[in-house]
Amino acid sequence: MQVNETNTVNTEEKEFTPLIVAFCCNWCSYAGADLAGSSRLSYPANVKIIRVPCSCRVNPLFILRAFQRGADGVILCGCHPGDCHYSTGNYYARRRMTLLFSMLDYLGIEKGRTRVEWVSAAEGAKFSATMNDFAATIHKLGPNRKLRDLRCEK
Amino acid sequence: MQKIGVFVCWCGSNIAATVDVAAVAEAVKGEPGVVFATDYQYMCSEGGQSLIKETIKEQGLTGVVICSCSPRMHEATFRKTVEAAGINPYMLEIANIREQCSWIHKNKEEGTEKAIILAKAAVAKLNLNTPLIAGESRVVKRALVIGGGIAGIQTALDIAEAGYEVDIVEKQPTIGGKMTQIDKTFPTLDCAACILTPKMVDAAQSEKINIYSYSEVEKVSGFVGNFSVTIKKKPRYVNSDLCTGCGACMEKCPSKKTPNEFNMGLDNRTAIYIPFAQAIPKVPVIDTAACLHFKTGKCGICQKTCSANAIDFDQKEELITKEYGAIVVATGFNPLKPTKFDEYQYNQCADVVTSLEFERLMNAAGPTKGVLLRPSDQSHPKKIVFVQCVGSRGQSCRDHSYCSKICCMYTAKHAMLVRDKYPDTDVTVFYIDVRTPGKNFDEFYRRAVEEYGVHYIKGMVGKVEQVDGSLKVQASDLLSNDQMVLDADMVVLATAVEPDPTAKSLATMLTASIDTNNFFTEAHPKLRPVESPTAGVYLSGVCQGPKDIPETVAQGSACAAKVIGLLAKDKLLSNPCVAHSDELLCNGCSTCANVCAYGAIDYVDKEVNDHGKREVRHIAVVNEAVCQGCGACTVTCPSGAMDLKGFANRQIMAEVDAICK
Amino acid sequence: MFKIALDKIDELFAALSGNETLYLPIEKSGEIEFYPYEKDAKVRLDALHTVKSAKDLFFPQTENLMNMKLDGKNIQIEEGRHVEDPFVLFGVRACDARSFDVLDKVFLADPVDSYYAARREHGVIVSMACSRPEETCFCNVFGIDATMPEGDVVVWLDTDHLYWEAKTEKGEALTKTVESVLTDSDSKAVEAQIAATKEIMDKLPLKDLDLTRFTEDEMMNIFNDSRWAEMSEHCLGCGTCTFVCPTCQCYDIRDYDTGHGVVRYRCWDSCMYRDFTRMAHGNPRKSQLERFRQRFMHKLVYFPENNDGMFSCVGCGRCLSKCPIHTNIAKVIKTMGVKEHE
Amino acid sequence: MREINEMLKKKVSELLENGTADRIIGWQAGEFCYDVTPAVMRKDNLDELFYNGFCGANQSKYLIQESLEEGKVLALLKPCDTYSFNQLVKEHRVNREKVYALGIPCSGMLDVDKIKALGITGILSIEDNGEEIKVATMYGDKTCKRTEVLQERCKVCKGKEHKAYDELLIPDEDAPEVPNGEDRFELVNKLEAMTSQERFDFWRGELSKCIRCNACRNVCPACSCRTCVFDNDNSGVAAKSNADDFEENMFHIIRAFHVAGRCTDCGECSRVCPQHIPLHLLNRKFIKDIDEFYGEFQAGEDDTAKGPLTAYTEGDCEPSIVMEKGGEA
Repeated sequence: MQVNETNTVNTEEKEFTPLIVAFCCNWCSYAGADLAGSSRLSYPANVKIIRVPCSCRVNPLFILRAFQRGADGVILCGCHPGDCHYSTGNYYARRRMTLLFSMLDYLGIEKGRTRVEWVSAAEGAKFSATMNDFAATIHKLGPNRKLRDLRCEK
Repeated sequence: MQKIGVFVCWCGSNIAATVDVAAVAEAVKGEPGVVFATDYQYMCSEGGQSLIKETIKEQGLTGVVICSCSPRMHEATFRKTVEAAGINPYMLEIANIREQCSWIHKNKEEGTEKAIILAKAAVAKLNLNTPLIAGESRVVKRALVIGGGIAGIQTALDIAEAGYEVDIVEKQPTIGGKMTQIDKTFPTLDCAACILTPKMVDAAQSEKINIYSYSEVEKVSGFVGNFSVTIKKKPRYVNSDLCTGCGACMEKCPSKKTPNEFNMGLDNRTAIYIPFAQAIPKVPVIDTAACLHFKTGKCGICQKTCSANAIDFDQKEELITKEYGAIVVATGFNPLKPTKFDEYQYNQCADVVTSLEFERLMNAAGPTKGVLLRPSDQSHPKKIVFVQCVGSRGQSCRDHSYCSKICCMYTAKHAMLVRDKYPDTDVTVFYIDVRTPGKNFDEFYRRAVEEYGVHYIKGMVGKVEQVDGSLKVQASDLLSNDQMVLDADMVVLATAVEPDPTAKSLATMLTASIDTNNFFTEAHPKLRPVESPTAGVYLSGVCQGPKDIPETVAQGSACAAKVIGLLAKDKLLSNPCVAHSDELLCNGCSTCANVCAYGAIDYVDKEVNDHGKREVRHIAVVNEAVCQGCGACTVTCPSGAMDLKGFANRQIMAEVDAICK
Repeated sequence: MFKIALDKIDELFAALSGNETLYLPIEKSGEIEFYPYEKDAKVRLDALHTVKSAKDLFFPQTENLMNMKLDGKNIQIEEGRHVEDPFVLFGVRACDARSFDVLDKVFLADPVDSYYAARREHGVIVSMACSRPEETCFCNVFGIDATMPEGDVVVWLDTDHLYWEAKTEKGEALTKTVESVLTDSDSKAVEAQIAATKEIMDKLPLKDLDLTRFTEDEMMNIFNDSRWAEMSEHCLGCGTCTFVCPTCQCYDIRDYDTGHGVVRYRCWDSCMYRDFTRMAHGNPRKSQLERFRQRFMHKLVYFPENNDGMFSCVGCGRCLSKCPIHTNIAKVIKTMGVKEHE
Repeated sequence: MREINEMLKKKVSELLENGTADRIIGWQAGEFCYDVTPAVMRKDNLDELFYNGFCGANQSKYLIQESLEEGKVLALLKPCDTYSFNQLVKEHRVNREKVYALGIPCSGMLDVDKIKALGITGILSIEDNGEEIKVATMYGDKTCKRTEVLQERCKVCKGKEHKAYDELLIPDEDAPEVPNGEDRFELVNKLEAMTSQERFDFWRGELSKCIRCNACRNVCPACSCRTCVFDNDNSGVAAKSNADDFEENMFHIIRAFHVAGRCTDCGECSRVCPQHIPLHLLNRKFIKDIDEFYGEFQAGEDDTAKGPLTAYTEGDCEPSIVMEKGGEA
């Protein structure tokens, strides 16, 4: 490998840009993200959205997997309680995530790395604000070191 | 292995300005499965779609990724496109690089990098897609309307008009509902009976409409297009086929002391009775709690009187099971009974009445033949106080938090009618707010105040007391901040609208959802106001929330339109992105069924072949026509037997992996 | 023979870990395993057994074989071995020391397992004689002398001293590196200890387990013995016995997709697992009875049959204390050691 | 204990004689006094039936398979086993009709590893005298306090009441007293009070010992899947070893999550762990959270109640409650 001056910067010292995975339910939050887009309300590009039919589709395994693969934060967005397209899905998601997040905290994983937000299809501004805030929180927490798989690091 | 084509849309400059589309196409070429990648100005245009179709054929693609606007925008379009070129419409994935990328990022490098990752995630998912085929099911061309009030009647008439059979199930002995008890309607003050009874007659005479009065829904199974409903016909003890409705039995009945429900208990009826003159069907029913024959076994006068031999004391409850394509809930409401509101002395003072009781007192067919008389001493009240929002808009446990919507208007109507008929009567209305949104509503209210001299006081009634046969009303005027005590001869309480008490159990039977107030929940508050979240179950009238008559009728008709739309189909295509249980992995624990909002999961004993070992297992089977594809079951299933087609565990994990690379 | 006072033993460990990694029984989070020595580590030479056996050092539970790097559609293959580092394995008991012979039969036979072979080559074994066996011990049944273990160096511990004797060239070489901290010693104390230990060994409850029936001739009789059914009936099918066993040598080779490549690694497998040796058509051993029987037939009949009578059990007793339902090889030997209906 | 042993033998033989059941899952003595093995017995080998302070194993999971076989099986259920039994019946994993449940009393089970941890090795026999345990060893006679060597779950005993049975060997009220219940959340509380880093270090220390032997999973009555996700190559998470720290965490997080709301806190996972990882503290964390967030719930209390993860209320707390609770970050 050729080494020149610009290449010798230690990757560790590089500005940390967190990788954030956002699971969004198709009916509210994904539409809310679309609205944020059509309203040109920006949020960091390192937030990547995965569309799921409902927040209740999100298995704790998916969240752990994101961390395993190097995500620094995972956020789950769904319809507001009471507004679920499937009427009750987000109520189950709420309990599951509450318990999962509590367990991660119990295991000593930084609690800020996971979040649930309810974002309706009309709340483009909230979507954008939420993502900005979450990205800032994760930035402050720094890279995820406690819940990642060393094999997946480049 | 898939052969995937990736098409990156410029969307003019919408995407191309912040995403280097050519770079995206280039970057995905190395991804597993990708055999073709290109960019194009407008993928959704005729030209773009032709490009997709031609490439599918030329390259023998098995799947297509389109990097473009949100799938909420054009997923359906592109599904049709790929289907037209001969590949399964579910072998399509869309990477949302407009709303969720180009429109929110300004830096082109950043935008391009993100677009590449989103495209790769879509490719990773598509690599695991399998063709999905929408299931088909037949549609039984008959609708069931539960509740025979104005909402149910309107819906039934409209459906029948379109040529489909409709059954109405009404738990009361007659159809007509609450509107039958109303005297005049606001804001036109036309006679309620005059507009309702012809509709009741139409319903009864329609060849397409079959009325099960004095009947209740006992059991519901099945799913959209294919419901099976068991209806319980309660015994009337009168043979409807023989009865002529002459009423002789009622005249002769010796048991005459039962409070008359139709008149809100303000007078009495006989044990065998027809609720009111225009009842449909005009067939009496025997109230076994009051009937001497049933109580002592001794009477039987009605039987002797009936020249048609219609009285049948041995009649039994009957269960009828029929199939329906659609079910309409039109269970309506009941006014709250203000027994918990001690401050108004409703239980103690006969002259404190509810609005519906007042309605009967003003009605020509009511207990006083339309002459307004105080229930206590049958004298003309000279001073009447109306109290608004009794049980509505409150915070305590005896209150409902919602506005009952119709009270402001009917109170204005009552006040106006009283002042019109008895100009010497002083009428005062205590209100929190007067809410008059509606055509000619505010004009109506202003007429009450300005032309009819009704006193409207913004304030609350704190206490009603009975003193020497008259009532003292303690109240506060919030505008002048005065405390006052008014003399009144009558107090009328505008009690809250409550959903019918059967709503809750019915919702369970239908797996339809209800809100905390027991009103049925609509599928979408704005866009699907007459559908319940359960496919094939529709909502008509006040069961969904407080409404006045015109709104109820409008919703009834809207509901009918939805039902007709469904019944007009010969078969239903279901969303193929539904749950599926792997029979070899299923433990049969039924946890998935516990979280299914649609009752889409059944348990069957099925013989499975587990690597050569045949055995009968108790396992979950998803009814694909009922499943809506939310995925709640998939996460609750510890073994992972339950998965969601189109959003499978592995597919979502592949997206996660691609994003976190 | 050399010796060192126990209160100076850290000097020995420091010397041993000077140039290479020293593994020895260390307690962490309440359990004892062979961990690399570091200052202030809680060394537990008094413990009879580590939870996992010493085989972990030569045949680790998880071991990378190679890495495949993906670049677009190109795959680059790199060796993933980390087996060339020299190390000292200190404190191996006689049973575990014998287990290396068993493993050698498998991994050093043609074709040689180069990963194992490299570790064997680079590892020096310092074994440690037992003086306080437990009721679960029965190494004597397999002809192992717990007071005189195999190894490159053997050490004995008494209350004050550690006695050191090199047994092989490797051992001599290692001794040279630590000579400075050792002093010469006669063997009296060691001999006394050996005699005392032998007396205790004679009282071990399992010392008389009889292996005479486990021969080739009886193979089919034992295989078809109906008592396997009741013995295996409550086996949970977990891998505890296998994973604590010093001689179990089965492994699985798996690929792990890292997102930017594939890691091919091997890891211990257990014949007690339902999916052990599963093939496209299913699993040849469908029931827990078959899997249970396989494990013990292998240890007591098949392995000796193929390896000059060497049993692939060393009597360490780990499975006796770790099996969740206390079924174990001693019970099997007792049951199957006598003919059915006798 | 001896009395109960005799009563039990008599009752069991009566039930097998009169055809109430045709076999029994009982306990068989082992090589030593403590290595008791569960075993199916019939009339002909009933004399091997045995019940002592080392019969801790929760046998309810065996009933999954046993209740599929011909005939009726007699199950001996200690009070705490009945919770698992109910849970399995609720989840249709055990066919209740095929089981005759005989409730047997329990006054706390002993943990031989705890005896050994006291430095008592070379155990030849153990005598349980109620308060004191006498241990004869190859190195002389030793004694220890019974409370010192009780199994962890017995220290937080749920009580002597059987939650399900067809018959009780002796009425619950006449059964011997159970050990005084300590607060089962004590250690969870302690962990919660630590800093995040301390908790992380604690769990890393514990979970890094995991050898992925699956004993915890295979013994767990709630882990009753035909095929576990971690064994299913199509699940995307299957593995046979913990190739990375992450996999140690994931296995135990997911296992605890899958049994959340279903775990009766029977403690078998910790009992069987060859590394003595306090796995029950993961389950208890979920139990404690469920109790606090959604109201007290004891899985297996009956065989009908809806589990907390298959239920909800509109006013449930939000996941952000985690931010407000627990030790500092």
